[in-house]
Amino acid sequence: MKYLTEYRNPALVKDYLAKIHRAALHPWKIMEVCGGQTHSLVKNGMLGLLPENVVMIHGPGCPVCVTPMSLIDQAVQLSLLPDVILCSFGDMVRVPGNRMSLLQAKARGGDVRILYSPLEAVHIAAANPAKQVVFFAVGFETTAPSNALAILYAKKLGVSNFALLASHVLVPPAMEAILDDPFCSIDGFLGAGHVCAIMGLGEYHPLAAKYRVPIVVAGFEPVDLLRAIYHTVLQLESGQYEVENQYTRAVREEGNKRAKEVMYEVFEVGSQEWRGIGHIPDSGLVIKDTYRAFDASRIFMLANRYANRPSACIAGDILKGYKKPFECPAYGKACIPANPLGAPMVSSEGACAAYYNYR
Amino acid sequence: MKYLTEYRNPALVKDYLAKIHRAALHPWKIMEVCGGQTHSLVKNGMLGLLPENVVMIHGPGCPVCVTPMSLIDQAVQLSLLPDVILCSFGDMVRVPGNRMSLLQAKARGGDVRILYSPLEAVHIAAANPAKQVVFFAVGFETTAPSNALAILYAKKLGVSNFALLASHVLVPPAMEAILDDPFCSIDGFLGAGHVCAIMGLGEYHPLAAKYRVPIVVAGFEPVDLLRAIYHTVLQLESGQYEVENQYTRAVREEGNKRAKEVMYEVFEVGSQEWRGIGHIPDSGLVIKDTYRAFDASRIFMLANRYANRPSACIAGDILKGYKKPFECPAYGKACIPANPLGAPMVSSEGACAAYYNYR
Amino acid sequence: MCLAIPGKLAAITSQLDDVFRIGRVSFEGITKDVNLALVPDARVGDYVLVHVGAAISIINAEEAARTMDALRLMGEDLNLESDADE
Amino acid sequence: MCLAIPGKLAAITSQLDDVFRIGRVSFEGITKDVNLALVPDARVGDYVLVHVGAAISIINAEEAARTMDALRLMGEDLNLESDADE
Amino acid sequence: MQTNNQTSGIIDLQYGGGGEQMNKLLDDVVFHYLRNDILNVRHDGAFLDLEGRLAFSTDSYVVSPLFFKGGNIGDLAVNGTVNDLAMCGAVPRYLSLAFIIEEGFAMQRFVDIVKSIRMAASHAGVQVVTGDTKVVEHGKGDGIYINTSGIGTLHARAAIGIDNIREGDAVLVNASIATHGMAIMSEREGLQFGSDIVSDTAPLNHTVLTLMERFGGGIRFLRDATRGGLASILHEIATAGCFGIDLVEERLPVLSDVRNACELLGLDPVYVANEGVFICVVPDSIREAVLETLRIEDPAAAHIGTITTDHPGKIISASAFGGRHVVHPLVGEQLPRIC
Amino acid sequence: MQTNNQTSGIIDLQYGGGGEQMNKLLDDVVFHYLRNDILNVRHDGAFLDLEGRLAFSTDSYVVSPLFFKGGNIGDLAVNGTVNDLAMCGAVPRYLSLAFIIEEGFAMQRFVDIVKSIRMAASHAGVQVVTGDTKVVEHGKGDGIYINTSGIGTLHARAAIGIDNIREGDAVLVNASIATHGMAIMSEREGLQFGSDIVSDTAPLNHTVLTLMERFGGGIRFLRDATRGGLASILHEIATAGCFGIDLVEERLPVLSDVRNACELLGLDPVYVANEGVFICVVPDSIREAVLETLRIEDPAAAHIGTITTDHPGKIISASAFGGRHVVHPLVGEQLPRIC
Ligand code: SF4
Ligand code: SF4
Ligand SMILES: [Mg+2]
Ligand SMILES: [Mg+2]
Ligand SMILES: [Mg+2]
Ligand SMILES: [Mg+2]
Ligand SMILES: [Mg+2]
Ligand SMILES: [Mg+2]
Ligand SMILES: [Mg+2]
Ligand SMILES: [Mg+2]
Ligand SMILES: [Mg+2]
Ligand SMILES: [Mg+2]
Repeated sequence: MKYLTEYRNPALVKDYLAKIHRAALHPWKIMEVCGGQTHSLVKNGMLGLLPENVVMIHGPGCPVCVTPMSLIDQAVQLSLLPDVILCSFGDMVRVPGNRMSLLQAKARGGDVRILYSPLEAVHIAAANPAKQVVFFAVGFETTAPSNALAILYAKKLGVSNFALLASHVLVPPAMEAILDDPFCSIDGFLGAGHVCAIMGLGEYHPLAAKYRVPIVVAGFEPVDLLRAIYHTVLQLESGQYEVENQYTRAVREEGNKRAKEVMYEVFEVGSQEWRGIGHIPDSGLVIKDTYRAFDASRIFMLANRYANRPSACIAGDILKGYKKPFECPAYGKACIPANPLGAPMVSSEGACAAYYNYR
Repeated sequence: MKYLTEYRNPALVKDYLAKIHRAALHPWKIMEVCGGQTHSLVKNGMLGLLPENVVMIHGPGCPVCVTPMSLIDQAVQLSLLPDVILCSFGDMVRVPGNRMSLLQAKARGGDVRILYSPLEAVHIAAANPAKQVVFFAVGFETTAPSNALAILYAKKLGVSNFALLASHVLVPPAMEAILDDPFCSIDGFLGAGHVCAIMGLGEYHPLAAKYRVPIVVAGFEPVDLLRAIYHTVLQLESGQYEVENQYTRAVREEGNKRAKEVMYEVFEVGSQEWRGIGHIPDSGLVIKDTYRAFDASRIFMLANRYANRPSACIAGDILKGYKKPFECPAYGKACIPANPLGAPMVSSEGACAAYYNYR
Repeated sequence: MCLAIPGKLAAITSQLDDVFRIGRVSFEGITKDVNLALVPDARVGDYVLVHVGAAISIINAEEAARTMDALRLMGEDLNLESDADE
Repeated sequence: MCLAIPGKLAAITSQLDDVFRIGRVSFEGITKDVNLALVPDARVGDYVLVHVGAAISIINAEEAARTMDALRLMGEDLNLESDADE
Repeated sequence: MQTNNQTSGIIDLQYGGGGEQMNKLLDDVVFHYLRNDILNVRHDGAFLDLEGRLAFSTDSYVVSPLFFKGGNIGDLAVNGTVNDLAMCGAVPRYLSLAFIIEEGFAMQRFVDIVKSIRMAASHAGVQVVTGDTKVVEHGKGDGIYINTSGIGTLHARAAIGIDNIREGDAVLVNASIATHGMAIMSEREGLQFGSDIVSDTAPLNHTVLTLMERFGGGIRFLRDATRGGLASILHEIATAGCFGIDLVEERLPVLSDVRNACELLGLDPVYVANEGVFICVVPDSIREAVLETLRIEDPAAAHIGTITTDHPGKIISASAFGGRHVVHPLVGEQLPRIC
Repeated sequence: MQTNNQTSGIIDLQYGGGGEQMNKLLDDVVFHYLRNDILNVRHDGAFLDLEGRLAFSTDSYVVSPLFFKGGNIGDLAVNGTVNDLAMCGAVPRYLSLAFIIEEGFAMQRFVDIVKSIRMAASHAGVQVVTGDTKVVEHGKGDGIYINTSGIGTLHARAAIGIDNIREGDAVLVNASIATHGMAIMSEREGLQFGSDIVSDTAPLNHTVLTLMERFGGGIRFLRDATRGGLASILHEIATAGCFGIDLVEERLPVLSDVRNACELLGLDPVYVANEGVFICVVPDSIREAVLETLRIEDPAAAHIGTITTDHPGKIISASAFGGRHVVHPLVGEQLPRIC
């Protein structure tokens, strides 16, 4: 596919690997924030090809993995109501809640539908006027505009039995939380390409300056990733800490203006719980009062009735980059993709699953 | 079983047959009003054992067969509503409506449940509070008290999502309509045993007197039936026209007082359409205004949207006793139990089905 | 119409009020819980006629015995004992 | 996170209003109807990045060409033609 | 199995995906309980060594309720196919076993069913040698459906065929009828009644083997009466050739509680489903000898009728006092007749 | 069929009751389209004459949608069991056929499916010799489920077994992978996309017969990759013995539109279901000769990997630039990866 396959060219991959090997003189820890990038690095076996002194740290960039367990409990609860159709992205349905996952709720009779798009859920609502359709809207800035769009689309079509159970997370506050941590040892960041395609680079300049870390925006293909790693290493070796765009075909300085308008039409910034990390102020998006009629958590007055299960999971340390999955005592033993203890083992973008599945 | 098996004794059957043969000197036409009696006569092969001059005429005594087609259409319509559970006796579900039968509605997704008892439907309603449960309550005086009981029972239990789609028919007005017909050639009647168990004999004395016909109340077993036929023949041969009770173990002169109270608590007498016969004044029972909350036809404002299909069926002539099933041109050809044109071919108590199945 | 079968009231299983009683009726090997609201006089041991889940009549044992006597008399030479007794 | 794939906008298939346009996007053999509300400037022939049923960005063809030129230059000895063209 | 779902005790869609979870289900339940040398090979199919003519039969089992007095869908599925093979005059040898499980089905019930399958197979002397498991979405199944197909080796002396039937032949039944159907009916929603009626699901192959050994081609026709009851099988006979059947109503063996349950619901025992019941057509000359053999297994075995040319295509049942009625084939399913 | 239901065109519960209606359904559709000398006998089972060692296999088909580009559940059900027999090194001969139909299913679609079964059976050279039909209540099925079981005669030269695999053996695939799964996926609710991807469901027995004739025991292992995709089959190999597999990622044949559909949904083709695709393990010495044979049928046939003792139990896939990753077995069903 155009704009995709050419960035997998083996010769270019080898060439960039060689460049990185030559350029990296000191030990560096680089975090890819985005789970999609983790997935690509691991699936393409690139971690084993980087020089030993360039260590990639897998950040909290999988929206499925950071969705709080209490919200999964709520989705499960909703799906089991007789008149609710609970729609979700495929990755979300296996994530364990306190009682069960959505897949298990489905097995118990919950009407759970796996969709490719939140807009599809609006069509399902239109086709099932006697049901309340709830889309379990998780995501980073990339997905938030599309989820917002679903509400606007439902409103436009006069579909009133549609709502979002929303759990949106924002990248810059998470990066800041990680950087603020006194034990933080990350030297540079790969910027999340598709988040930046929406948001632009504006939020990253102050971060790079304040914490003196290079942030190189990267795409998802092997060449994209290696190019960005190479440029991060170049900055680090030369003591720079710029925001640099190495994904120019998709990312503009200003981002996507219309997408941001749509997002802020429906959502506003609020505090958000990250699974494995905890509450981070101003790190999420909540549905505005104007759209409360489309907010499942208000329509249903959801109670959070389950205490979080105590768990051996060290997801927090993994997501903050202190530990690698294989340093978790449960990894590959009590915790495997068929029986995940923590969210990072569930989604194929989760750091633990990416390690387990491709190493 | 006690009170059942002893009335099947072959020696007694033979004895009564001999008595009837001896007693019947003239040609007589005797109508058994009740479909259950038709069923028993045919299934036990007794019609072939009676003397040629004693001809049994099969009356309109199958509540399934006389339920108007428009009501079946309404039941079908209700069953196809997403939030309705339509409960019915087993015999009713195969009866063709104008568009389809309840069994065909079920195949199209209608929630149709076959029950042994209307009281069971109240339990289903209690177990499905989000659904409206409708019991398709057909029947003669025998069944009306039990159907009425279901409403009282629902009220007692505080079950408000239960209703009847009611179609009740009364025997004496039907007998009177048959006797009023100028072509009527019926000499005597077997009284419907279980109708009389409820109603007693009070309504029959004036009928016997006015039309000068003997009415002998009969049970359902071979010995019961032959005994009643024998006594009818005895009356006919001696020119009597009494109401005579030959089912004394179940029928009392005054009937069942409590059952009548319950029936009239919930229902009142009204005009009723009989399939194949037409409207007969004061021949049915309708739900009283006091119990309108349990009346499906009022809850749902049912429209009768289908014109009755034109049909070759001569059910009216059959039910009035003018013709035998085999005199219908469709009998056994276009009209068979697998594809009934008319209701008497559907229920195993219908005159046509009884003939087809057991002859 | 109106299939009704005689069975013996074996026990009262619940009593909602004076009217609504439920009884277990035995049909020789088969039992069924039956609504007794239409037969307030029915007592354990009585035979009742059961129709669509309700007892609609109490079998008059005396009348039944009288009938059977008449039948026995009529068919003295016949063996009528078999099923007549409990 | 945020799997997004580039495809070519082949046709506008419906237009509810100025904002809500639906377009058919082609992924070389595969097509998908995609919401274009987030990319008001997208024209037929443009490549868009598709994520969860919506186009979230228009591929900057000039920038992509520039990148590819740089890559080609860098790997002059390598065969980079294969998949680079439509 | 150390998975979430084992703990939570239900089977979900993941068990049907062809992945790791499915293998665990197979290892921990199916292969665990049903292991034998042939099944253990775990290839796409089983390798068999068989001699001579074969019989091959299939049936799917969709019974509700799944568990009933006297059995469950598991032994039903084994006995059903074993019996169909036996009715061919074959010695049942190997079964295939295919599950269609609705997601949400309790693991424990699945285990119970597989255990019953093991018991029934061992009782019938057959081996489950190949299988398949699918999991379908909630609301697209009914707990579990089972298909079994079976292979048997034809008995050397067997010569069973509807064409062999002759006028005057005796029609025998091996056991009381309608028992299984009423055992099931007693537990159906909306119809429940209390009873001790126990399904008589059973493998018939041992009995049939004895018949073959003793009477060989003397057994002209065999057929087990399942769905549609005795009447359906009799109709097959009556419509296949130029014969009718005279039935003697009072000889039909029906247990008294089964008969009473039929009275209560207004059902006719000849239309009620059976398991473990078969019809056997033999020359009248060996009738008593065959009956004697059948009565070793079940004293209820009876001579219920005679093949006749008087009314071809028709089954006529005569009552004790000489009343005659035609037994027509069942229309659809027999539904309780209430009013 | 002159019944209400034919006119109204849907199958209701009466068709499953074992009565007259069911016989009409069988006569007018099943026996009408599938008639052959053995099936026509209409006994409880089929009588077969077979020589030598046999293979026996079963599968239920629960695919949704029932009709898709390139086929429907009917040919799938025939080809699936034909292929399982072929993978045993057998010549498929006879099939059983069992339907579980949900009431309300359109008669016309049933007829279409039975016609496809006839076509597929004739294409594969097998006969449907025994069958069963059940109708279940609305909401307890998914239109139609089909079970086929099959019997084949083992090829004289066949010696297929996972134990025969040796270090250094070549792992071949006969055709492009993931095609069938993506053809199905393109029509699933909530995922639909436009494409010309056509399922490649096909009988593999003719190809396998050629392999047996030419290479006999040289074909060490055969297995069709269906549910769970290629990865599942490779895992069976890797977990059965003391071997691992080295896969060459770029050699995996995937049609470009299939690959693009996988990109769109975030799926990995090695986990996507196939039909008409099989793995073949052969000594490296005959690799090219076998490939040449496979390529007569499909030029996409490829040498995708090698059996190794370097990493027993593991499948390691290497990319063109030397990146290596472990291919783990699928957990549950592969769900579209969106974010
Ligand atoms: S391996 Fe499992 S338990 Fe350990 S950190 Fe990862 S998800 Fe948590
Ligand atoms: S045979 Fe059929 S068409 Fe004729 S009167 Fe009876 S029900 Fe009507
Ligand atoms: Mg069979
Ligand atoms: Mg069978
Ligand atoms: Mg059979
Ligand atoms: Mg299988
Ligand atoms: Mg029995
Ligand atoms: Mg198989
Ligand atoms: Mg298979
Ligand atoms: Mg296979
Ligand atoms: Mg069958
Ligand atoms: Mg292919």
